[in-house]
Amino acid sequence: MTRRAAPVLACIGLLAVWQIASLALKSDSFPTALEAIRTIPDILSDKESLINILASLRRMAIGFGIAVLVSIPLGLLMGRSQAVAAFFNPLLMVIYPVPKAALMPIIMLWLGVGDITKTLVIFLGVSLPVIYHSFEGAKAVEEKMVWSGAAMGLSPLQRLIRIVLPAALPEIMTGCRTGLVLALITMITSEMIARQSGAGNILFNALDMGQYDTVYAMIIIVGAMGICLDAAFEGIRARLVRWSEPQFDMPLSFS
Amino acid sequence: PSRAQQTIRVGWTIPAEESKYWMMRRPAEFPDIGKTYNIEWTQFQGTAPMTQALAAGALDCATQAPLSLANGVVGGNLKAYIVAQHVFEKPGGFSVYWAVMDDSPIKTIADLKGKTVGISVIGGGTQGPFNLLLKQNGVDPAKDIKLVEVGFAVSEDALRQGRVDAVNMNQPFAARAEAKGGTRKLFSLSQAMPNIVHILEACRADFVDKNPELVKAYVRDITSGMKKALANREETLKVVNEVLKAPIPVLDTYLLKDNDFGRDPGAAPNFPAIQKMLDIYAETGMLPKLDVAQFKHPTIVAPLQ
Amino acid sequence: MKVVPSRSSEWVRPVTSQRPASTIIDIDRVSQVFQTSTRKDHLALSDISLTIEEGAFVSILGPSGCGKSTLLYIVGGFVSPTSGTAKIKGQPITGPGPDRGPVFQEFALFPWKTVLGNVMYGPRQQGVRATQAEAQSRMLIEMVGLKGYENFYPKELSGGMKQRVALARTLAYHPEVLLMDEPFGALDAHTRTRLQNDLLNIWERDRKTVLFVTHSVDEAVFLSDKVVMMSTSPGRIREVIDIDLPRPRRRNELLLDPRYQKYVVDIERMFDESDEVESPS
Amino acid sequence: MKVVPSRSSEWVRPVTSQRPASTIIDIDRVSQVFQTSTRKDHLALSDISLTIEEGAFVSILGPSGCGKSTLLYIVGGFVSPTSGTAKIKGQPITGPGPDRGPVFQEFALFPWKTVLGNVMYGPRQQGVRATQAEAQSRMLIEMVGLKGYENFYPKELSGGMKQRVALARTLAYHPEVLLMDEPFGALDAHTRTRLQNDLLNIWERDRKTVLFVTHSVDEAVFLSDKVVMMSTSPGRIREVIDIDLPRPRRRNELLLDPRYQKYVVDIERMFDESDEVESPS
Amino acid sequence: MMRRLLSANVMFGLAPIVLVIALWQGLVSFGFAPVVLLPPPGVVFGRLLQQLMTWTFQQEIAATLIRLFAGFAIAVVLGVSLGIAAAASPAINAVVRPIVRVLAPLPKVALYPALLLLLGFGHGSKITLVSADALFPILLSTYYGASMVEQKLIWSAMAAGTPRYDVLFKVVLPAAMPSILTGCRIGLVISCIVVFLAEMITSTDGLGHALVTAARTFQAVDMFVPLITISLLGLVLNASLGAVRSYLLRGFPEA
Ligand SMILES: Nc1ncnc2c1ncn2[C@@H]1O[C@H](COP(=O)(O)OP(=O)(O)OP(=O)(O)O)[C@@H](O)[C@H]1O
Ligand SMILES: Nc1ncnc2c1ncn2[C@@H]1O[C@H](COP(=O)(O)OP(=O)(O)OP(=O)(O)O)[C@@H](O)[C@H]1O
Ligand SMILES: [Mg+2]
Ligand SMILES: [Mg+2]
Repeated sequence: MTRRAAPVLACIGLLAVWQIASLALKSDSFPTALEAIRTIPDILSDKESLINILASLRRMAIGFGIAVLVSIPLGLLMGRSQAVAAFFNPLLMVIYPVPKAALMPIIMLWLGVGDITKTLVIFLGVSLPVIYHSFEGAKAVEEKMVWSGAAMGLSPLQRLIRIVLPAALPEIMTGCRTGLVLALITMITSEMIARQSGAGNILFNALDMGQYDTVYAMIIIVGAMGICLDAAFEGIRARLVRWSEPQFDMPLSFS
Repeated sequence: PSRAQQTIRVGWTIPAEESKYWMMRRPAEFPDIGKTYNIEWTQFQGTAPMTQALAAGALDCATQAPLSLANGVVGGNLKAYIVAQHVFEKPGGFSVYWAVMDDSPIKTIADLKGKTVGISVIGGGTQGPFNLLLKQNGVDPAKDIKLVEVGFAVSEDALRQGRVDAVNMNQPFAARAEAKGGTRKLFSLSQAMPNIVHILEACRADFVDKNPELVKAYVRDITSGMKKALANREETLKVVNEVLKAPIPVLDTYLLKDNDFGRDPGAAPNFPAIQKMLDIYAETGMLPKLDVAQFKHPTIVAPLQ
Repeated sequence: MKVVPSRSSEWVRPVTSQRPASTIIDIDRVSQVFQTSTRKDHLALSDISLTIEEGAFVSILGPSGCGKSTLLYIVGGFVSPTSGTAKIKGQPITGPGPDRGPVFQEFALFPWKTVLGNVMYGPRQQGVRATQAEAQSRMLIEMVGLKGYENFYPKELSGGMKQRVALARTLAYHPEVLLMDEPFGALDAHTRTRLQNDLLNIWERDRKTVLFVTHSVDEAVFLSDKVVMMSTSPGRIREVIDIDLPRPRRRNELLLDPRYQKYVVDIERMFDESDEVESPS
Repeated sequence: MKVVPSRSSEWVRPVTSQRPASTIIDIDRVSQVFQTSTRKDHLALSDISLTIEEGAFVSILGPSGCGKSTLLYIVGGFVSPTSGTAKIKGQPITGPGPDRGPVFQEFALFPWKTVLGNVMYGPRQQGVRATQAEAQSRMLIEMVGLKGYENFYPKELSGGMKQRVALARTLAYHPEVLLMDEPFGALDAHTRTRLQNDLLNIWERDRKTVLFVTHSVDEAVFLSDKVVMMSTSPGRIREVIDIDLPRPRRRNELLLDPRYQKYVVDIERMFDESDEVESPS
Repeated sequence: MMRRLLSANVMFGLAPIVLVIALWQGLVSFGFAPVVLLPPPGVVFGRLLQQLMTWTFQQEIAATLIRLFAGFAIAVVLGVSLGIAAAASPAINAVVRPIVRVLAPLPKVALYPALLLLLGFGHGSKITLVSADALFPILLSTYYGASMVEQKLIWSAMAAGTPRYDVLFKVVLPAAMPSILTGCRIGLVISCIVVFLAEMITSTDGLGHALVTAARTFQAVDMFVPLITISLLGLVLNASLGAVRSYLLRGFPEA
């Protein structure tokens, strides 16, 4: 019972903290939680806003999907082969820290300002954790498990898919979860500089116009999306890696 | 011509391009949009990214500030024509100004020495006239003040919270701050020069040269959009509200009123004023000297009927 | 009784590179050096030479840490020796293959598969049809005494149960050579005896070659044609002893056989003689 | 010889809640149900009652999967039983404590610590000074035959070596009660005998209480005061047998003692009698 | 032999970077990108060397580094301690988990204006933004890593007399270290991106500021100098993290 209620309580608690903080600060650019919540229906009842949000979600889904499909194999390969890791690791470390916003002019040059560019940005955001968690997960797979597979006649590729992938799945799932978080963030921020329809578009326009209740309402909406996606993800995760769950609770509970 | 040629990729930004907002929101009222040509609208944050997009060929026409356009020309090999003008500072109307708190000890520009001053964009369009005014009052903008970048949206709060001693104000934030009270105007850009042009419409020269008829149609629509915006304030408020999502009562406090920027009825660019601004930028060392003539297309320029 | 002491250093190999018709595994002057985290070299196996005939049941006995597992890894093709060569059927061993089936000391079950899934894995991989593979696997699971546990995940099994699943998993895909690393180490005497008999039955029926690491002298003598005794620091072959007992062997008969007893006592004595203190090279 | 059959169901406990002066561990009608991933309940231990006297050496024998490890977890305080109570010195067991030292079947060494670091962990936790803890640990490492391997990490050790480190790690902090889960399972006969003697010496010197899981009837009889025989599906106590042999025991003397032989044969027979097929409840 | 392997790995790692630079040069040489948007690499590296000598540029780097490290350090400390606490205590978990679910996917940049007002235009607001963004990958990895720790390790330590809270530091932390370090690597890259972004949005110094000023005035070469700097920084930081990793994990099979 309390377990069920805890998330709701935490949300209410967060909103309460926010409400009090904004009342204490008395700043126009930091509306109260109530003001923000009151704006949500306005946004959601506006057909155009809904289309915007859906457009963003579609980009996110595509970016996330492609990122997962590309990053997991790459990460696993890096984890199993020293050479592949040595080849890609420095390259990734050179590419990833570069802020995409700064490269916008050049990306625009080849890919325009539309969906492709934004999906690319989401892709880059998601792939980072997925690659590295897959990488480290694959490295930590117990050698003798892979050997068992090899002895059964699995080819290196089959071993990667049928042994390393499932064995590293818990770690990969951690990467995907982080990736999901980053997908939502980049979904919004990818629309900061060049804007077409999108959730980020609504948010940053409101920010530019000083419509702070809309800004925070959008933040609440994104947060809600996060909760939903996260819950869905946890469901999938629980199914996939049930075998890895610890058998007993950590015997450290202080309660 | 193929369909591809019939589409113009246009960049826009908020908050003061009423004629383009009309074209976006009320295309049925224009004879050509959606019929003889299409517009692919992309919104940007500020004019500088649009200059880059123009230079990269990712946009055909876009809203520009004189400084960003000039930067594109000087640094980015951009060749573009100024085809229309959105807003400027009409004498007696609104002029971007620097505000201080009512009880602030800062009374004159000279008092800014040693203070923290906010500006919307460092190196942006307002900085030329701003630097000029400081210099005229014996303040070295590079050494005597601490300049911080404060977007218009937070400028009022930054001032009230004491994060900055003075900050620049723009509409609609100025109207809101004034309604609330407690701040006062220290100086405005109009003291540096009258008729400052804030944003105008520019199109890539190669695009114009290749598709003169298309651009002509576009400029014609901008001209008539400006007319409609000025003629029907009620409807304009609605249009702007749809685009900016700002409540009509807020817009109503300033939009198209005396305390708003000026708009030329024919959206005609004020080339002498632009030249004057380029001169100021040159004077304050932000740009080399430029001649405005290179931005002038012989025929394609608002107003077009 | 015939004890054939053959110190590895004295081992004389035929000059011809042609392997004798019946030799299946041929290990020639193999050494294995591990680098430890402290960047020191550690000699685990030193100059091991050994040939194993096709269809032979060979046990390896030796003190803990003498390199028995390492030797199995080399034959399995999981590790390539630092020096020397290992051949199977005359071909150098370059990697693992379904002809050699390992049962690891640490079981190495697939934690994401149930008992049944683990056992079925090999046959399915070899292209056996699902229904058939399942039927076979269920039989093997029953053989190792785990009927009813088909849908348990490895984490839900006891140590001995995991070991039995590992055994069943390897037997399921019928490798020609079995490489078994203390496969009955975690089992009670009763289960152990039953599985020894089952293993012998399978071996006699299919004439597999078995390389069997164990700590039980008793078990080694009971099962094997040949017992390889190793010594430690570094791991070397001390003796190779042929076990000349009739087959098929019945445990209760054998226990009373004086030859059997003599083998056990002799081997135990040999180990006791060398009361070496281990230390890394 | 005195075999005391005492089926757990017939076990009669004193009515008074006062424990007899010498009882250290008191397990009373303990059952353990595990929930499997398939959401089915699995009865691992059923209605176990057992008392262990202070300073006693008690072995647990039983078929693989009968719940020996689970019983040790309960006494260790790692798992709380589904029903029933376990007490130590009259107090209910609520969690692990340094009075009970486990040696796990799976070793559970700290992978980030070297052999020395693993063994020193306990004494350091008990507040022993570093130099002293190190000296003691080095002695223990030498005792288990790993001198020279002090700076090896667990991953660089063989199975038997890991097991010996686990043993040393637990001995190092002198728990009153030792809970040992097949602590010599992965060792060769020779090392095993040496460690059995070492363990007996420690036990006789410090009068520790030992709860010792093993699969070797021989070992159980040699070491114990009492042998608990368990049966499986679900895990129950079958018999508790007092081993009435003189101490100190010497292995070579004992092997020739007919009482010893009788114990071994009797116990083995008892297991053979119950040729049950295991299946989960 | 080890040394040979190492240098082979370095060669492997340099190859793709050299390829990228060659591609870059190719794009410029063959006119796929105008020089004003994408200056040739030679010019950029030349300018970088020249800039590295100047005091002002060194100061920009210093400003960025201070923010980067401070933000990252805070994220590591908070993320690791919260992650472990949540894994160990059901009570803390019940509170932290839903809050993380809500806060993690929020686009923190949208809160940057509020941060500016709260913390001013100096280091404070930027460091906070960096920590806020780098926190969640580290927290999530720590949490999952800590909740997967082998039970018997914890049991062993507790039986040896380790007090409950101490088990967190003595067992859970080191045992979860592989996962934590993966989270840190992702957090580090995100820190690099975000510190730049923050400096690009509002700043008077730092590499991000250098970049926007150059971008606004179309000084393409000067724009690329900070980008390359952050790239190299990422490479160096990652290499050091790799060294820390192989030291900390020297006992683990995957190291
Ligand atoms: N990765 C490694 N790094 C360093 N040394 C290693 C490594 N693996 C094994 N060794 C060493 O090699 C030697 C042989 O190990 P191996 O596992 O083959 O022994 P074993 O005979 O199987 O012993 P046991 O009977 O205890 O399983 C041991 O001394 C061990 O310390
Ligand atoms: N987490 C779990 N979930 C479900 N069943 C479990 C779990 N842990 C143990 N069991 C079951 O409990 C029973 C007893 O297990 P335990 O490990 O105590 O056996 P054991 O006597 O130690 O056997 P062994 O000698 O093989 O180590 C087994 O049938 C096992 O399948
Ligand atoms: Mg071994
Ligand atoms: Mg057990």
